[in-house]
Amino acid sequence: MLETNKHIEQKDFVLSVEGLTVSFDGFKAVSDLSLYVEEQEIRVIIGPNGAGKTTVLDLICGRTKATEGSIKFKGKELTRMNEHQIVHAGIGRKFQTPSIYEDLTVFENLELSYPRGRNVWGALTFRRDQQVIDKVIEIAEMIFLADKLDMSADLLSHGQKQWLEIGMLLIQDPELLMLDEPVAGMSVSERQQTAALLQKITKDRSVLVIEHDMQFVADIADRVTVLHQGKVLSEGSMERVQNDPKVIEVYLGH
Amino acid sequence: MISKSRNYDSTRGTRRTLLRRMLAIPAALALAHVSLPALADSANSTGLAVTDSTVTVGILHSITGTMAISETGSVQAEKLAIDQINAMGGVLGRQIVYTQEDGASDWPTFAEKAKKLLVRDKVAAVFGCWTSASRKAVLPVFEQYNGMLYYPTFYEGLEQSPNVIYTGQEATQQILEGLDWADDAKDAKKYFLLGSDYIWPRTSNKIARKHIESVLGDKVVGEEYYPLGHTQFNSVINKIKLKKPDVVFISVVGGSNVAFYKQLKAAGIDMTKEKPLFLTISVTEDEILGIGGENIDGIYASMKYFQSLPNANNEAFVKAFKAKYGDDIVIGDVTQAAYLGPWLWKAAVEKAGSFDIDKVRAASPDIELTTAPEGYVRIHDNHHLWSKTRIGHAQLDGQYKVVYESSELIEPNPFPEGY
Amino acid sequence: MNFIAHLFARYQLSHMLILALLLIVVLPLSMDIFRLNLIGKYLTYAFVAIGLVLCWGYGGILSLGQGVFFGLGGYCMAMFLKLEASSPENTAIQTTPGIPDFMDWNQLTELPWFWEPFHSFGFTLLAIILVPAFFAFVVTVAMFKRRVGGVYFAIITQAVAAILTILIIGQQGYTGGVNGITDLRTLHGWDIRTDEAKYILYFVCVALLFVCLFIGKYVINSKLGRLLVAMREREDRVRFSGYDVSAFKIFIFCLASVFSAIGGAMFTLQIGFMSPTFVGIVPSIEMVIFCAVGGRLSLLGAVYGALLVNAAKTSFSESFPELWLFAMGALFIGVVMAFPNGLAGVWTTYIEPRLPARLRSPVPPSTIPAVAVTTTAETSSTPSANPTVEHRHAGN
Amino acid sequence: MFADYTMTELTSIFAMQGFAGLTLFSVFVLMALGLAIIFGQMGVINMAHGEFMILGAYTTYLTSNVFSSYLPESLYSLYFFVALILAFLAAGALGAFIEWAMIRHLYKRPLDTLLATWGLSLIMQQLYRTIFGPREVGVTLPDWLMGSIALTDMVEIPINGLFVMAITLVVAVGVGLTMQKSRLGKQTRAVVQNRPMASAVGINTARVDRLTFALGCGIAGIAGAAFTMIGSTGPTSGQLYIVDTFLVVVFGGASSLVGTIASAFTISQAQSTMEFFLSGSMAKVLTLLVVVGILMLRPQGLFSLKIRK
Repeated sequence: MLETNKHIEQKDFVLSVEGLTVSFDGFKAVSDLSLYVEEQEIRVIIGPNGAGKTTVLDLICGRTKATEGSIKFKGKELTRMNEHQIVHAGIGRKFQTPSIYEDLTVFENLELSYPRGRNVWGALTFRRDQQVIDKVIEIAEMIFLADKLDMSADLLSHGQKQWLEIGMLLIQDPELLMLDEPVAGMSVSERQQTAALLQKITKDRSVLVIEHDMQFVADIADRVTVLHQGKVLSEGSMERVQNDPKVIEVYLGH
Repeated sequence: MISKSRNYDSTRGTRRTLLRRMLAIPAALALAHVSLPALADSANSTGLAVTDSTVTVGILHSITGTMAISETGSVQAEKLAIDQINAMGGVLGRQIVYTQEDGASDWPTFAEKAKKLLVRDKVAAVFGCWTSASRKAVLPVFEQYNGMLYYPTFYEGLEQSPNVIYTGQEATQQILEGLDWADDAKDAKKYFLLGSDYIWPRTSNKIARKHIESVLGDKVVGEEYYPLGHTQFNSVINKIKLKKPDVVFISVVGGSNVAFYKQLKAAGIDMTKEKPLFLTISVTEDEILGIGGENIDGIYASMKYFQSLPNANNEAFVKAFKAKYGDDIVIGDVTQAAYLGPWLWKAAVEKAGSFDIDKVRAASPDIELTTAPEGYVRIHDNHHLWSKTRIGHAQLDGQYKVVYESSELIEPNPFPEGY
Repeated sequence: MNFIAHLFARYQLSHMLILALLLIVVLPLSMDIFRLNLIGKYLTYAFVAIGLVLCWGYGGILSLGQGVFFGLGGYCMAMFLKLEASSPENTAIQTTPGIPDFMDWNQLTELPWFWEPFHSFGFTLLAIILVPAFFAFVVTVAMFKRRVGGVYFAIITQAVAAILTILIIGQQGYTGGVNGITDLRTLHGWDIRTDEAKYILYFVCVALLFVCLFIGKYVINSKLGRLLVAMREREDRVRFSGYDVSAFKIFIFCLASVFSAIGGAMFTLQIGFMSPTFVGIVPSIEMVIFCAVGGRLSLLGAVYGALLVNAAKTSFSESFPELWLFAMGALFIGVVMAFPNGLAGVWTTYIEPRLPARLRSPVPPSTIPAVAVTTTAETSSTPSANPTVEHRHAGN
Repeated sequence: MFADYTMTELTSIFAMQGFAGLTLFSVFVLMALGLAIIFGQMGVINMAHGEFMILGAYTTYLTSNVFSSYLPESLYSLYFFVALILAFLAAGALGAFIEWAMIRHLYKRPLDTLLATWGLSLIMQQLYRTIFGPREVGVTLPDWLMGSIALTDMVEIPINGLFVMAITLVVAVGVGLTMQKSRLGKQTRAVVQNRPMASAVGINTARVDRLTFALGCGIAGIAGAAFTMIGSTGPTSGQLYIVDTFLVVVFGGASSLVGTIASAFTISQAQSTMEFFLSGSMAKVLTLLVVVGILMLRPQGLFSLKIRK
């Protein structure tokens, strides 16, 4: 099935990863991996610990440099770009543990992520005008933090910090959103709210999610990719993947 | 000996400072200048820190920081001289009181403290500085506020200020005699020049090279400089072995000395064999204390003073110094020169009959000191001292034995023609 | 009125006014020119300390080589003044009249090419800004692009300081060597050694200091300031918000080095010489301590820090020179361990909350921007006015 | 520059120069090992490292005085070995105390340890000055350390150089074994890699920190004792070493002891070769420039594993 996909016009894919390999002192964390994400698709990557899931995200967003292979985003080669250039191209990345600015307020966190004045001169002359304020409030409402705008970010609960980070990505309006375990450490109600949030925000963008929570995966995924030892083990709908004997072997075999 | 232009320079300096004083001091004081100098109230009305019973002077050396190693001896000598003068009844009937400031081995601090001594404490004279850099830093201060500095260190010359009396030797006095001696007595033909990397060694070696090549007709086979504080000299020792000079002429200073001589000895060079002969212009008895007599035994030094100088003045001086600071203390060239400072000042003040800076300056040339530990010195018109140069031979006990002494007093020549 | 209130809050104008009152009125009236000149000298270090607040306190970039930039600025100014002092008439006695005396001693017979442009005062002023900025750029661009930071950066700046010191001392024919460039006299014929000149230079120094303070405040208040705070704790996040982190670091470091250079140039003017002792490691680290004592997050604190430490140094070393190093060492250790935010931290956490309300700074420390969103969209606070922010940083 | 010399002379000079490079190498290794442990393993920057070295040097000086004043002359030739051990103990003990009083409060703020230890170095310098006086002290060496072994007419190998090398070898092997095999070494590495986990499996991390710091300082003490053979001993002598030492450690790739040794070898050979062909000052500048340049391009140093971040 992968083979046939490859010959379909590549323009349909927002992201196409081909032959991606990275090795750390001989250990291949990701090996000859290929992955294609369509527009407005929610793709979930699952796999046992050490399968290379986070490394794949790191490679796409430029945090780790690939040893071999190519990553094309809307036809642009990402492997030679810096992190901020990749962000400018339209990719947003959320980390596994909430990565927010704890010394700043929720408002400032969102404001800093607002995609304007991103070079030195722009940052010096940036003004907090009505447009910025409106956008911040809009996003804050979306991530359930409208009443906490003036709170220092380190006072938020763990789940709220996860939301804030998602909000910081949303305000950039990326075409591809990459989320690393967005519901880890959340309560049940927070988890449901997050699922609803994800459904809402994926209307006009593609999303790449790493997640362990199978219920959550089933709730949101269009398609699922299973990684094992740096390689794609299986790919397809949740149902198909769940019934793949290779997957069962890996997850339950030992 | 001094060329016309130098004379012009020194008078111009005096006129400039005089002019400044005229502006700065009320006319009443100018009148006081003509009254009888020995009168107490005239001495007290110079605007300096002089009372009926005391006169205040400044001592300005580093007692902290890297230079404290070198400057401690000078401070001790100056205090000893002041004590002795006070015991003899002081200067113009006044006891000398000193204000001591720490230059902290930092040139801007020297400038700041010099200014403080002159402007706020209004001291009648300052005994101080050690490195050329600190002297250069304070020089504009002394010229601007018309103070008098007695500077003890042997130095590179190229300077002559109306506000400084240089009690150490300038480069030509120290160097030329030593090289002549090496050429004459030791029949040296090939020289290797080695120094720390700053102005004094570079200027000294410049003069030395000129003298070796043009006057003696000998050859310089190498010239090397290492950063101040450098501690690894094996490479240069190898170069010396390769070039086989007859004389290694050394102006390495500070902690580097210790490393250099220890490594020299360890490299199997026996300095007592004089192949090559080591001639230093920077290692006094003070430095040997840190190097260790056994590591430097056999080298020669060209200076004006050694602790072992056999004369009555010096024996009394060494005795007094040890009585004050303990039997283990050693006295080097600069320490002795620092000791001369207060005495030369006292003589000038008494000749002028006033503490007034301009009068002291005017009285300074031709002041002579027959009681100097080094024998006899006289102040030249150019504010440097006429002095003899001696060659000392380092002994195991850390003392130098004087093996040669220039027959005449050597005229100071801070701006040597042709060098 | 609102606008003025806004300015007051945004630039902590009341605190600035107190400092201005102190520097422009109180000190000149209460001190003679000797002491005031000393204060002027301390203030030149304050320029460096302000720069360090920006790049170390806010940017998290600790430089142990700020003396390099202080020296570069100072040397640029000194070269101009030295050339003026070395006119052919003044140096007629030299072998080659018209070149600085130390060049003549080192047998140079013509002015080196890089000295030539320093005949022009305009060029000199430009050089004071551009030379350090360019040098800072060259030093940092490779390192920040490769994400060298923290300790490594500190050690490398230290090595740079060592290299430059050895070079200046070694190339004495071109630089004046260990003595530095001394005996500077006039600026365009105006004698800088007179008391009147010292007064004027002092006020110029104070004025420039306030210019730098306002620039610093502006930067901190701008989004760039918040980005620096953000970078200090979550560099990756900033990068993944689409910012080129290295560009910001390079900018703030260059700005800090330019401030240092201005300080250096003012030092040369007020003290009358420049020497390699400022370029070395020891003074560079001392300047860090001025900043740390004042408070690494407070621009004004840095000024007070530089003033207080140096005043203490001067008075201590006049009475107990031996004790001074003990006191200085204890100060380092004490400030770092007990008061990581220095005097400014002590002020905002202990003193200010106990003051009557009207004496406090116009923006209460607890005010944070969202108030601005809901009430007047104009007001804002600075990170340094927020004690919780500072306090937390102390634990990081 | 070689035209005037015979082959024999040149060969012997190159042999000697090689030996000079090796001596410098030993000196660098001795300076850097203690720092590499403290900085590489603990992330603490000890700016007072030079002062700990000088403590070792002063300990040697005192030991030499005690031996010459109170003990029979026959024992004097052995004093240096006693001094080495005492220097290690003195510097190590002070190090343990400093860790307890100061460093342990600052583990989370590496840049602040730098400032605090700088303050410490000022205090130690002034203490030395108050106790031993501002002048350098001369440390008398036993006679057997002073001479040289003449291999040929020209080639003479300094005994103290050999002795420094021997000490370096012993210390380096000792440190290597300690870090690889001993309980402390294993615990240290465990703590470096994962502090909470190490603590969870029952390692007393506070004790490990203290011992590691003390070990680093103790090695500095040995280095200081060894340097009395080739350098000066004064209150400010320690400062001379600090920049070189840090560069050696950083150039080697801070966390690797092998890297430190390799980097000491590279820098010392480069410097000693350049010293022979250029003037001393320029050789120093060039060496530093090259090291800084390489560090700018390869910030992780010579030896470091490429790891997942």
